[in-house]
Amino acid sequence: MSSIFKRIKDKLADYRRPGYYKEFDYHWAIVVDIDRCNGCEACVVACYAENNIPVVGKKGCDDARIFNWIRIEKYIEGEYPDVRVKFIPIMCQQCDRAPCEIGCPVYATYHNQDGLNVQVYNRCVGTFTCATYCPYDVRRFNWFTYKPDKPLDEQLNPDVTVREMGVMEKCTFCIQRIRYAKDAAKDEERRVRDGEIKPACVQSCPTGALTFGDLKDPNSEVSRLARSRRRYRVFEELNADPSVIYLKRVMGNGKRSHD
Amino acid sequence: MKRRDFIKYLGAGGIGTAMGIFFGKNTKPPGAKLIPYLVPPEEIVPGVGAWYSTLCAQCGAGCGIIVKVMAGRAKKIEGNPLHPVSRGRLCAMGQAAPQGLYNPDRIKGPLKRAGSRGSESFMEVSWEEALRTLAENLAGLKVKGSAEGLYVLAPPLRGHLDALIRDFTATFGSPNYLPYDLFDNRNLAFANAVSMGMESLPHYDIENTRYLVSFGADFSSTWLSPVNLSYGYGQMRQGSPGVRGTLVQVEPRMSLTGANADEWVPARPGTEGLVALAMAHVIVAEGRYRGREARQWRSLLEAFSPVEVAKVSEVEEKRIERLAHEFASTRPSLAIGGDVLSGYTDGVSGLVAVNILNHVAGNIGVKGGVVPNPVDPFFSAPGRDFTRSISTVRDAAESGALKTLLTYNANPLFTTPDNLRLRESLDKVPFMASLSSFMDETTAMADLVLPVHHFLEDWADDFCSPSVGKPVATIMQPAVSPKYNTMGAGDVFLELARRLRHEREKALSGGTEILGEFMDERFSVKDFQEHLKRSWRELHAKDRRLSGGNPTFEGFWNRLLKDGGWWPEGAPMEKGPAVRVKDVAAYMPKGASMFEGEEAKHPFYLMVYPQAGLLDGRGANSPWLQELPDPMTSVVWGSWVEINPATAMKLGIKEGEMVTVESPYGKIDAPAYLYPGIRPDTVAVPIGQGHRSYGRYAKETGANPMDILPSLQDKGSGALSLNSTRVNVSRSPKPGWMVKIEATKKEYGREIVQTVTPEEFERMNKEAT
Amino acid sequence: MGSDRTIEQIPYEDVNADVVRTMTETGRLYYIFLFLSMAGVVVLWGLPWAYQIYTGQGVTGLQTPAFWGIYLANFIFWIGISHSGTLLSAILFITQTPWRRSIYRSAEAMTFFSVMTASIFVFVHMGRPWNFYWTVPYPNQRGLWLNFMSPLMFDVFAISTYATSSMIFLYFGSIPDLAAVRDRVKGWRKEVYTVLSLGWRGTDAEWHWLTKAYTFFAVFIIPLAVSVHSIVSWDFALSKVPGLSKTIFAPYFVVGAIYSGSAGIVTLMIFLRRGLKIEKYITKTHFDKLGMLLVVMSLIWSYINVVEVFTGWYADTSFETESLRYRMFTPPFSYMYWLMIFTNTVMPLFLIFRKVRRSMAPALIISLGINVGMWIERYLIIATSLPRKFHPYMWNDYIPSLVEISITLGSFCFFTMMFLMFVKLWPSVSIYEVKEDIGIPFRTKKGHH
Amino acid sequence: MNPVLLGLYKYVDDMIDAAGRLRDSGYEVSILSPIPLGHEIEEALGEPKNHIRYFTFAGAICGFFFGIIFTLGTAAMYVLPRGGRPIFSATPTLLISYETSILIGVFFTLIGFFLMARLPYYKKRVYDPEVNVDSFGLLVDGIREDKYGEVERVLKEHGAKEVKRLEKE
Repeated sequence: MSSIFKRIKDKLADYRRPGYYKEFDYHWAIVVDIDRCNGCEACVVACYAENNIPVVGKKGCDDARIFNWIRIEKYIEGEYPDVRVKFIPIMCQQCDRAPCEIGCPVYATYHNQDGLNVQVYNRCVGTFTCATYCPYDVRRFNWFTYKPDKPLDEQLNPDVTVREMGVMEKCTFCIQRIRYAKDAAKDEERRVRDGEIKPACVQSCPTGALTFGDLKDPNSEVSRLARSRRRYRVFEELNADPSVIYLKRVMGNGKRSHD
Repeated sequence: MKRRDFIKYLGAGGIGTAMGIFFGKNTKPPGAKLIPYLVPPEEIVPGVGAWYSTLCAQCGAGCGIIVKVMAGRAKKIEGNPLHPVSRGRLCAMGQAAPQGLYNPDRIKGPLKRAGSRGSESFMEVSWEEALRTLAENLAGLKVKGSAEGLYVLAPPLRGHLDALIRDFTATFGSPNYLPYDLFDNRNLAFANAVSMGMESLPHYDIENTRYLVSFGADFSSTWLSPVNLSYGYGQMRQGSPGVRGTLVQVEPRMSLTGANADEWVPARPGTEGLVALAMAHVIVAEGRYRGREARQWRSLLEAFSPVEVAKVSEVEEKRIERLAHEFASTRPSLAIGGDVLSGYTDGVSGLVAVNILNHVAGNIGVKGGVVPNPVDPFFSAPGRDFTRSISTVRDAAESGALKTLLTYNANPLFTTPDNLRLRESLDKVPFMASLSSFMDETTAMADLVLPVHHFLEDWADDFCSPSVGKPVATIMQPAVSPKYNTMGAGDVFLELARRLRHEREKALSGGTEILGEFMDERFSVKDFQEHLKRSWRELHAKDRRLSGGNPTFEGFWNRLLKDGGWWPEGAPMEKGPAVRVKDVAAYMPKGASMFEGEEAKHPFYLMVYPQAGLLDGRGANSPWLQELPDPMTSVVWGSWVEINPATAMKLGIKEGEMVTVESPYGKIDAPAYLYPGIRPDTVAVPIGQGHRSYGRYAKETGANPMDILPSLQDKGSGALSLNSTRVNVSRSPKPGWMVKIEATKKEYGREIVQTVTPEEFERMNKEAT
Repeated sequence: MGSDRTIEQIPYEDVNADVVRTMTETGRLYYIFLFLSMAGVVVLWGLPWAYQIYTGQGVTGLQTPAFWGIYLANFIFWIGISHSGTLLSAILFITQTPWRRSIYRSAEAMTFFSVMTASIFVFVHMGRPWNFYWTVPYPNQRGLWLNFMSPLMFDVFAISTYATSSMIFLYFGSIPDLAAVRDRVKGWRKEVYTVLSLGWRGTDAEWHWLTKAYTFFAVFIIPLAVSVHSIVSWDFALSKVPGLSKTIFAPYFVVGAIYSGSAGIVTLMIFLRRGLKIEKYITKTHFDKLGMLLVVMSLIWSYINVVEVFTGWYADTSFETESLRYRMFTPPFSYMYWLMIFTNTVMPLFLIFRKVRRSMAPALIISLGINVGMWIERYLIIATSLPRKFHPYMWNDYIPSLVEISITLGSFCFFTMMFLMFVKLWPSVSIYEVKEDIGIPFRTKKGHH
Repeated sequence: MNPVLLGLYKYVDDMIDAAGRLRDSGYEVSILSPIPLGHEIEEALGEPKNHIRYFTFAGAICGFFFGIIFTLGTAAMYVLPRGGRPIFSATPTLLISYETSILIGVFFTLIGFFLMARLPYYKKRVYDPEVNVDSFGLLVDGIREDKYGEVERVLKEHGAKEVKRLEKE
């Protein structure tokens, strides 16, 4: 009898724990060293290729419906000649207290055991709530069914779904690659090694600004970088607990040219 | 090569050939998946990609790549992690290569002109007919004794395909094999040749430098080898803990590299070389130069004191001095020059000036400086022929010396200034054949279109230039079987050779012997793949570095295809050549570069530059690259004119409004983009858009600044001077719209991109250690 | 209590006759309006919506940061309008306010129809409306329940409860009148009203249970209505978006809802009394009282509006400042904003004058103005917040497309159509409560208490 | 069955007086009126019980618990963590049960009304359309054969404008 009570008590404790998971299986994270990023946008094209991202054309871009799951934001400060330009790659931040996840009425987005914010295309009914709640503006909506001109569809990646009209989508940290690596690791009865998985953007980055890995492993490259004193997270004050960690750009205050 | 991350190569042997496949370390054991390369691997396990290593031919950098192939289709391109140039990374353009392969506007079979020339009306013909037509035309030339009337125009190729075409042309009896590419760094090669005697481009060791001054070289987007240099840039910034290299960019228009610089020095257009010399002047005058000829250098640089240079360049004297001090005292330091600088009318002088600066600061031949690439007996790019250029073709066409023009993947009609009048000249050419995958402007003029394989379907190799301080040879092998009725470029030349030989036999039977060539066994192989293998067999036999590790050729060949190429593990640093006063004296600038047009009528300097992703316009038919926001302006699907906001306000131009850019040679219309990173007396237009042909995505998108450029060429190098005219800017009544992705340029204090000052960074490092 | 009486002495007989007349006698003008509104529903709503479903949400003006647009503004607007009837009816019932009696029936109908209109907008707004049933909580083969943490789920529950309750409230209060109609009509109507009136006879027991149950309904409806609009405001307030995430939104929305609802009643009553020729029952005294209500609501609404602006301004963060600047000083939104202030804060002040309250033309202008203003308010909340979210790089201006505007107009046609059908099928003035207002006939002049 | 007598009155106080008198005489009296006369009848005939509140209360309680069980139960059946919040979250649970308690409370109240008022009832009953216009009807049942005259007289005495003898079905 007491065992039943204990079970109920344990279950209740589980269900009352914020975020539910005692700990994540892995805690995937990307560390972006903005001081390395030179804004070349190789990551953007890599993402297009890996994730079957549709092209929306000039009109679509004008309507602000471009599908870049990862974008390089550029901000210019100052006037000529003291111009300072800053770049920052913004992809889904895979927040551990994700505002988008609470918004969805049909569980189309939820948190998985790897600390990833997962989007289930099949469940999505298109209420736009997740995209509205997202402070990072990384969610993209299939306004139409976008089809590439034939035969450009032959390069579509079979590991990734092609989304239909009315569905919300976003960066997945290339979950298909994570999946492959985790399966392989499981076959060999080991954990995924550091550096074994590289999402398309991380893989392509010529300057090595992006690093992907498991934050749970204190010896991983991301954990090492995340301990940097330059560490910060975008809009930390919103308390969304993003998994993308940025390292501050080293930059003069723009007065240097005056001396 | 200790890339133990997640991949390794698996060997695979076939009947007569072999191929590389690229698997995840954790999939099934080696040997389970042998895939003969010619058979589309439709039988292989569905859903599991095979990775083939090959060469990226999107630009001339020569990155080694791996291609993920699933069910016989190329899915994804990544950098080859073993390759010393790409180091496993790849730029936007390289990754967009499958968009060329599967482009809906690819030419699907040989075409013969049906309408008038340039009308783009063609009829489909068989390969047999197409090749016969071309062979007969060539035979006709030969018979008439005007074999030198054959001109072959191709991008600067560097491997055995280059050798084959060169041999073919020479054997045919024509000296006119012209490599042409708009951004082929002719000036840089020439300047290095005259000032340092370098035959090949050196490796600029950004990775190890601690103070980099770039005079206009935009290595982040297009200059030389963007992937390799960007890797170096990343390493320079944060590669080793606590050490962060500084980047100073001297250019009138802030390029992507300039945007990343710690300091942007907006010198007046055409005076960057003077700034470099002024820095050299300071170094020499202060006795920091420890090399030979100190006195001579001092007198040579006498005229370029910071005081004088500050007057023309509008860079403060103190600033030049400070930069010179920092440059000389930070070790190692490096100066590079290119793009804008080499585009001036005296671009060679500017680049020589950069070499002088490197020389006096002692940066040549040191780690973190200019690392010379060894001239390898086997694996070096051929030396450049500076005597002939695109104007040679124009002149030959005008004079009627050009009888038959063969172009291979070259599009001079788009990438030369309209003012060169190439179009009119080519109209006079009796016969034009184009080997190209796309109906570009030049191909549209051709009488015969021979569609060649996309590089993902073809065989070739490449000897990388600039290399990375050691020879790098990369193999291009087919990742997928040809999608359309196309032929490999090498195969076309071999087939032509066979047919010409056949023509000869016919001629022999007729009693006349005029076609005695092409009997060489080089031309008698089955196809280009065989040719390539044969050539490598010869190399393997000659070069002990190759045969050392793999005594049998087959083993070596397999290894070659697996790894995607051959390069030695390491190479000793070449001794740096010295810059001699007598060599450079002739190239000292007389002042700021000249610009066409009068200041009163054309008040603005025009800077043109390759748009990231489109390069010289070749990327314009890729939807991905068209939709890739330009890094600096975020404009997509079109071109734009960069104007300083203050200037725009004076002219009453708002962002997005159409403006007319008028030079003495013509005018174009494009929307204005207000860009604080450009001098108020300068406007800039990117090259790459404004195609008249080239498929649905490229056509009628944007404007081509080539339409308004003068056809000036450097006398020494033969390179086109792109930044050579002044323009006037006015509001245009023409309709047009600009689409940019950014909503605003400002951050509104939201601290999205947070920064630390270098001082804080120093402090952080000290605290950390 | 005679001063409370809003209706002059009318014989009981006439009340029955007048109300049944409004249902049975129909002029040509009515059919013209009915046809126009039906045509409007098909052309302005049905066809564009079909086009939108077939082509995709891309035919709207929605884009990347502005994922919510005019559809949600309409949704909130109609939910707000719905607060007129039921809430007013219930509050005034509990407080025993006599002038409620002749207007509450049509006000409740207005509630029901505007909730209907609003809920259709939920489906119009959806990206995949053919999967709408995925948002309904029932055991299913997809093996999924719903995320009750989502404010949208709160909405589903609140609005369906509200729609159900207000429908029951409306029907329940009409049972005696349906019986009265049953007794006076012939043909198919007889049969329909016989079924609808449930066999009502008006015995003392029936009346007893009716009034008791009615009181409970009224007690339930008041907190329900408050919760409905609070919950709708939480759709916004639970996000983190500057301009949407505001703690004041719940009271602001409730007040705004009552305000717009009351104005809606005024507009509707003006048309109703003219259209059905029932000036005897809906008198100037009604407008007098409603006018006073409007002044009070206007003052409360304006106060909250000022508080909202002030707190944002006081916060002095880039986010709040930009969202206020965009709303108040950037055309075209600034025009709309200041128009809203004019119609909702300045114009209702004229209702302080008794003369204005009691004349129809000014009342109509002011009430329409308030409704326009309230619609603008809802529109501005959405259209000026989302396009100015956190990342300046992603900012974009939202401009509704023709499809969206057409569907918006279509929703008004739909509401009009439903209401026109209602007045012919339902006693739009409560017979028995009007009689109560006229007074119970006593031989000895005891009168009311 | 015996027929019943229906007296139609113009004035409420007349009818109430008659009703009081006949009830005191032991007749079954009920009133048919076009408007609710709760207050007046209470004064004359005493206050009837209010049973509906039990229904309402029961409904609200049921609804509340239904809401809690529904929200928490479905969350426990399909454990999908979201937003760093616990699976059992207090705020939405209370909110949903708030709504369900109102919803089910309303339903129970309606059912209570139907049960108590014995509606709907579609068979024919003693009724006169007049009582839904401007007459107040007094329905007297349980009259012995010989007492009809007396009852009719009493009704008339109190001012009934008309007395009808109606058959019960």
